[in-house]
Amino acid sequence: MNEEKVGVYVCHCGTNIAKVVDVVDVATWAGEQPNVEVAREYKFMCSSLGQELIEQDIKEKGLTRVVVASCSPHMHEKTFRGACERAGLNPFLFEMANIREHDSWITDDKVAATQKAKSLTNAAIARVVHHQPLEPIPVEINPNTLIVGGGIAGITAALELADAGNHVYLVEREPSIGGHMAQLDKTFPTLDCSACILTPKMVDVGQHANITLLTWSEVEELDGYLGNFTATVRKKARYVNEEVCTGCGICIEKCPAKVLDEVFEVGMGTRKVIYRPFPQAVPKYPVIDKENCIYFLRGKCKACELFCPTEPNSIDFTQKDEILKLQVGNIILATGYDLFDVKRIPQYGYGRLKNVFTSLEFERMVNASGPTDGKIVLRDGKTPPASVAIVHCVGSRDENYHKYCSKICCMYSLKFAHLVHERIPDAEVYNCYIDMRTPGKGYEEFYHRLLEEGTNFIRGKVAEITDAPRIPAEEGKLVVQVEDTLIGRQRRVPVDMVILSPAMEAKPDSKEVSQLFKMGCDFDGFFTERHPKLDPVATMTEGIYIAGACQGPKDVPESVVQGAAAAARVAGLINRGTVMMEPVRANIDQDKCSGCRICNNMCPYNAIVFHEDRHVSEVITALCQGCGTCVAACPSGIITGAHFTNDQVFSEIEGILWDVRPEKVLA
Amino acid sequence: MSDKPKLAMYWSASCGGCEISVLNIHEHILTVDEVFDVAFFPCIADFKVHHVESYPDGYIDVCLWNGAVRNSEGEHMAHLLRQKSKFMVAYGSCAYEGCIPALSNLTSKEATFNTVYFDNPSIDNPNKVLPTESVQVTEGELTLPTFWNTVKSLDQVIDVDYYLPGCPPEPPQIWAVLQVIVGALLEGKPLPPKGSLVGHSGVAVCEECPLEKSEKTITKFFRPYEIVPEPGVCLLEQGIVCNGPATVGGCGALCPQVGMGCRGCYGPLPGVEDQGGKMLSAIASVIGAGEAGMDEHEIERQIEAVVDTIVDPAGTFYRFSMAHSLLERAKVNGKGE
Amino acid sequence: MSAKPTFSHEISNLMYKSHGNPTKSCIQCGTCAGTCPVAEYMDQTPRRLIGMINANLKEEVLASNTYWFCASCYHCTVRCPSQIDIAGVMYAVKRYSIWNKSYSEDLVGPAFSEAFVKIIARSGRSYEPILAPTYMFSMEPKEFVQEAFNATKMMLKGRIPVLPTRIKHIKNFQEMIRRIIPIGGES
Amino acid sequence: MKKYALFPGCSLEKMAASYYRSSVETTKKFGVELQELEDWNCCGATTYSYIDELLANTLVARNLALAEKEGLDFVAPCSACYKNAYFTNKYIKEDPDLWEHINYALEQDDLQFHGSIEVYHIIDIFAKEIGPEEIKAKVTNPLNGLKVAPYYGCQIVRPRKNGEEFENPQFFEEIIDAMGAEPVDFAERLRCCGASLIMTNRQAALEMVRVLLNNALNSGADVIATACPLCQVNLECYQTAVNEEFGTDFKMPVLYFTQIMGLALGLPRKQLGIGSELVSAAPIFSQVMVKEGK
Amino acid sequence: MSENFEPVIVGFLCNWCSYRAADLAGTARLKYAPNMRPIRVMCSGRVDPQFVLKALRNGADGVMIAGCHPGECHYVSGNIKALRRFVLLKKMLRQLGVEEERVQLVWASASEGIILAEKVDKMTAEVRALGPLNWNKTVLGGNGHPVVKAEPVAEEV
Repeated sequence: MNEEKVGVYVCHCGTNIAKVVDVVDVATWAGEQPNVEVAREYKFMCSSLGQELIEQDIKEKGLTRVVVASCSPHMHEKTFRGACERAGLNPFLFEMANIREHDSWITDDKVAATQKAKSLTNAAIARVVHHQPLEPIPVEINPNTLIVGGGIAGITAALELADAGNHVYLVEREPSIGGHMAQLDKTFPTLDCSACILTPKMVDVGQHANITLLTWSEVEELDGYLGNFTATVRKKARYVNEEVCTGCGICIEKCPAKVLDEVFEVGMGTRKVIYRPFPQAVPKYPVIDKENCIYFLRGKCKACELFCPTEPNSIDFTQKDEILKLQVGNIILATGYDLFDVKRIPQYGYGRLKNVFTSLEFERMVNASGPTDGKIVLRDGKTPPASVAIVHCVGSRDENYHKYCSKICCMYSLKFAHLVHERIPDAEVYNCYIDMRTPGKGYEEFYHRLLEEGTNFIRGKVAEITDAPRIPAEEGKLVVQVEDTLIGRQRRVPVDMVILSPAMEAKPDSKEVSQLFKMGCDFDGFFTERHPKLDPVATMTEGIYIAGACQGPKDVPESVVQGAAAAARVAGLINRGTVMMEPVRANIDQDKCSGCRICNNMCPYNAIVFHEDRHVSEVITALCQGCGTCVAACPSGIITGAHFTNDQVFSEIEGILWDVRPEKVLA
Repeated sequence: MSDKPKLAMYWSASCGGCEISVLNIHEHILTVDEVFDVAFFPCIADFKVHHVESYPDGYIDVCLWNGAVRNSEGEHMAHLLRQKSKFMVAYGSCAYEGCIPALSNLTSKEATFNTVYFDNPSIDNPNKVLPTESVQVTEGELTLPTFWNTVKSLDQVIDVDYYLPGCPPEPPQIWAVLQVIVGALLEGKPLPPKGSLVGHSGVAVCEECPLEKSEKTITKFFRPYEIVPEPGVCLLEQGIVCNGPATVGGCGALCPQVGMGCRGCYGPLPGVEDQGGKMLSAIASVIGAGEAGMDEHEIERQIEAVVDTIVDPAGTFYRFSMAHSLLERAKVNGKGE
Repeated sequence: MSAKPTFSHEISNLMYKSHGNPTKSCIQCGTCAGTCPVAEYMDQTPRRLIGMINANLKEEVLASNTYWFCASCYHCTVRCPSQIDIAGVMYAVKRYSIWNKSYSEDLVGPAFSEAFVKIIARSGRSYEPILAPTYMFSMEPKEFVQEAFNATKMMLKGRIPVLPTRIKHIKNFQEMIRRIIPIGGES
Repeated sequence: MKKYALFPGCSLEKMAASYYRSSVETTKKFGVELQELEDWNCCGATTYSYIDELLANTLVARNLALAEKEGLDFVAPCSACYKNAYFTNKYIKEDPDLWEHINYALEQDDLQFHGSIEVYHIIDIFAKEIGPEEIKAKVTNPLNGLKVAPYYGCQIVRPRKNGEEFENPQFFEEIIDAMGAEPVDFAERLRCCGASLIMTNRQAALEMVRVLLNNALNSGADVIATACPLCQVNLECYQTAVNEEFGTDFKMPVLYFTQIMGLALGLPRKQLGIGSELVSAAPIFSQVMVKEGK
Repeated sequence: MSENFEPVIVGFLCNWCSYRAADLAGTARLKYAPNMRPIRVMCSGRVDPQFVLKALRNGADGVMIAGCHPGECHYVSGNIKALRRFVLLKKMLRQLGVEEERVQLVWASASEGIILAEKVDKMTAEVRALGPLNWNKTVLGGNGHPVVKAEPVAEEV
């Protein structure tokens, strides 16, 4: 029989537990169980008096193990571990039985609840005697930070950290930072010029001594763990030497080849083959689009090289992709979002009906530096529409596409209505919405402003958009067919232009990115935060944070808040220098490993390495996150998962089944 | 008889291979003969039960028991020999953990009889005769032992001092164990603690297996006759179920070396409660189907497609350890009986 | 726990699971009514009818002509963002009203369907010349003339059958129907 | 020769006999045999579902069981029959309880359904089994210049079938294109014709027909191609009523796509049942050179 | 006895999703069957099939394994490994005569307290309908087998 002395403490939690569970009975009964030295019940175990009770018993009665039967360990495990530690007992020699959330709160049956409380308490007692003292693992934090994504969230995070004196690597896939915000004309509800507020921040990033800006680059691999990540970054060849280029733009002017700009201008305009996505781009160096470059295609041209005024010449057709290895302590992902492909809803006619636009196309159109110099015109490039319908919830709030609400569309659809009123005062504007969602400072007021401006609001989800007229008034028009649910009648609204407000959706490669960074991603492809309420920028993987729309639909202010929040979390870790990590880790007995290699591809963190020379596998403790998958897989039973060993769980099973298990006797 | 230590060996539900294995220790058998007097060993010497009954308690120094306990006769003999022996050794897989006979724990006694006496192409039993426990003949009553529903390992019937795994145990291991016993009996050297599993390597069979092993992802399993294994490569990686990783070594990895997956006869590694459960876990872990990010049902469907290629998982993973497994037997017709 | 089932429950219970979400998941967006080719002839739009079902307005729902005017084109069903089988709901309300004989008297739909069902039960196949008179009595004179004119022209083109066809073992067939419900078999 | 069980349904017996004939004749050209399902019964149309869903499914299941007994996949030319058969086949497989009930009833007619067959619409046979490439190869009389409005209607594409396009299908256009004719951009091609309302809500049905005819005319179509006897009758035989009601002057020929296909394949008009229309299809013959075979 | 039979179900709940779902069910005061006795593991991928067998052998009438939804595992794909093991285990348990309803794998995310509660209720009802398992008495027939075998001690010779 085990020599351990266990103290058991059953909590009333006021009446939360005691109302349903007979706590006195549970404590008395627990006192009779093997190894139990003392069993008590108390009103509030988590109170300072309750904790003192434990400390006192450890000191006076020489307890070697402690069990508290109270609430969820997610609530107070830390509290009671602290009490044990203060009394000189290793905190891992403690176990908690959850008789509140899992018991007293889920049933009114007092008998069953008391029985279950005994089971859970007994399981903890049976388990705790097998516990071993464990020490937290100290990890040093590399003060450099990697930020992936140069939209407004990434820019904010980078500036926050860099201003606080920390070095940041900002990696952006496109040739310039700025993200979607750089494409917008105005921001709601204040109607600030998007470029005017964003550009200074982009410039700050470009010039900051603490920021290494890596645009036209992508993270390809990630190794390591909190405090010590190694990121492999591919810096794609720009064919422009950044060391000498002054960004004068003569090469762009002289380049003879033009292509449709599918990225920044969303197909609404063209760009040169050597290009900057937009005039305020940061960095200012252009990039050669190799796929369309006449020189790369046919072996001659080199107009850009010919006209480049720098000495030596900035154009370098021989440039190769560079592979960089970055050593960082923390990572912030701010990879942003994409727009829903509206062609997936054929009844809205996008692609077939030429005057159906997407929101981003309209943004570019109304932008003064956009393809139409800010004029709102039909696809012919000249006719201003006399009537415009704006369709909300395209792909949002729809189980056939995305079930969630994209949150920003109501507001930007209102902004569009305003811009149409502003630029074409006589135009009729229809906003077709399911519900008007305008929570936010100044947002509802903006809605009222639009009501006053005379926008026609139709409450109803648009059923279809057609060019087939039924009556003469519809001829030559786009007809928006919708039920006006406020009057309960189907309406056919003839208009010249339709703007679709598509859902915000996760980047198409978000699943791969989440695997690359070894963290979670939800069904819709948005990255999963550690806790939706209380820990919205951390992820389940320590040292990796998320900010902005890669976590879910968000507008600019929210993205900024998240960028700053993630930066604050990282700065906190950098300040501490060293963090202690939970010692719940796996370990392979090197003498007993047969080298069968079953466990080798179990680990999502690549924490298991195989030593070819000794034919054994080993767990790299710092990489291990303690899930125990390898422990369950090991056919030889020689991988132990600290704090969740087979012994401990087997004892817990026996303990939890105390009332139904067969007698432990030999025949 | 001389005052040499007394050796006994008895068989219960087993194939007889264990007896042969004792004789298969080559010239060392002469040492055995030199050291021991045989007190009971039906396979090699003509002793009767009444001889054993006549011995005083503890007269036999070492009794090697092979075979699972399947019927009342086995149980009776186990108790008798326990009483007469100082050390009771569960010799071989049947005695240790049930072995092949215990596979009938997956079904009922009735079903077993049905297969053995009626439903088998090689059986000619037109009168549907079944063994009965008692039959009257002119000479008097003849009896047969009671046939149990469940096959048990030796330690489920009597107290066992040592376990020697293997089907059968391999000569070097037998000899090593005998040496320890002889050393203890003749020179007073210390014995391993009671209840020890002796005669094995302590590490899984893979340690002794020379085949090249790499990371495993299996998308289809083959039965041995369905595939010619590629030489030199881990059989499990080729989709041949090999229990090596979950089986304690000591055998020298004989089977995998000739292209036959380890059947698991040495039983689980010390500290593992259930060899089948562990092997199942390992095999399932490396199934190459179902990736995160796919539809939940699609994942399940893909995994099921691979699992479907594993024929008879219980029989495969518990080929030797059924009686000693956590569940010991199957529930048949709503119960065990 | 034996609370009286709400009307939306009763309707959902009349539909197979595979028919999509229950009416309770409706977000009242109006896609169904915006889509419906018959919406303007209905006294309630399909969206309103679902709202009324959810509001437990059983009498008003049954008195409506909406569900009888549904053309079963399923366009609402495939577009519904809550994946409610709206056409299926219309069927379910029809069944509810027929079983409870609680439809509006001036509707042609119920009479037509009952006549149709009886013919099938009698011969196993449909036969327009018998079917037609059973509902044509309710038509306006102009429509009646149009219909008769059409029928005559089709007859001349050989497109109207002279004799009804029927299936071989009609007794078995009727027994089969009777195993499901007594309707139809008896008449 | 690939063989299918053809389920004519009540309307193909007489009212749409030309659809029956043209289906059999055109598929034959591609080595596909349509064998009429022995002893079939009415599928219950939409009306049976008004009375009892289980009964409606049982009626359909009887036909499926008959086809299964012959070992043939099931083909329905009528969209309503097809929808009933397709979804009954699907629901039964998804719902073991329903399956059991149905087999209990079928037992009475010495039948059981095992769920081993597929259900096709006749247009699936052309669109998916034969395919536009093969059609193109067999066309001897390409209908150059003929503008055809492909009318899908409701129940070929709806309700939703897994993985199939229901808002923007193209297979009908592809078939018409394969015949050498020109599919017109027919915006209302998926809109309901109102056939099931013609007896019960005439006003609505006639308006629905008007919308369709109007759109077909505006899109420049010479003829509407249908794949359903109810759509055909509704769009064609009620044109006079529509004209009377709305003061319009529609004379839009409405043919089964199999009839048009037959012309492209060079089959004689008579073999395709052309001539029994109430709105003459003659204008289209003057437009296309029709080389008729024997 | 079987009239008032209340099944005992051992639940293995992953720390991040289903344990939190159970916490949430409690916090929301949802009332559901108290028959499931939870054991916390870090990940459903930690559930060794031996745990399931051990629980059945030790008197449980059923075992529920609960984890995060596929694709949402805190440890990326531990739950997929759990699913792989579960599928094979289910097949083997069928051979051992253990009814399918007695061992179930369910997914419940941290926010799905209601779903977890529903699944516990459903499983409890299903196992209640099956009746007690009581492996030692019913299956082993009270043959007096020891639960704890004289566990062989490792000894290399």
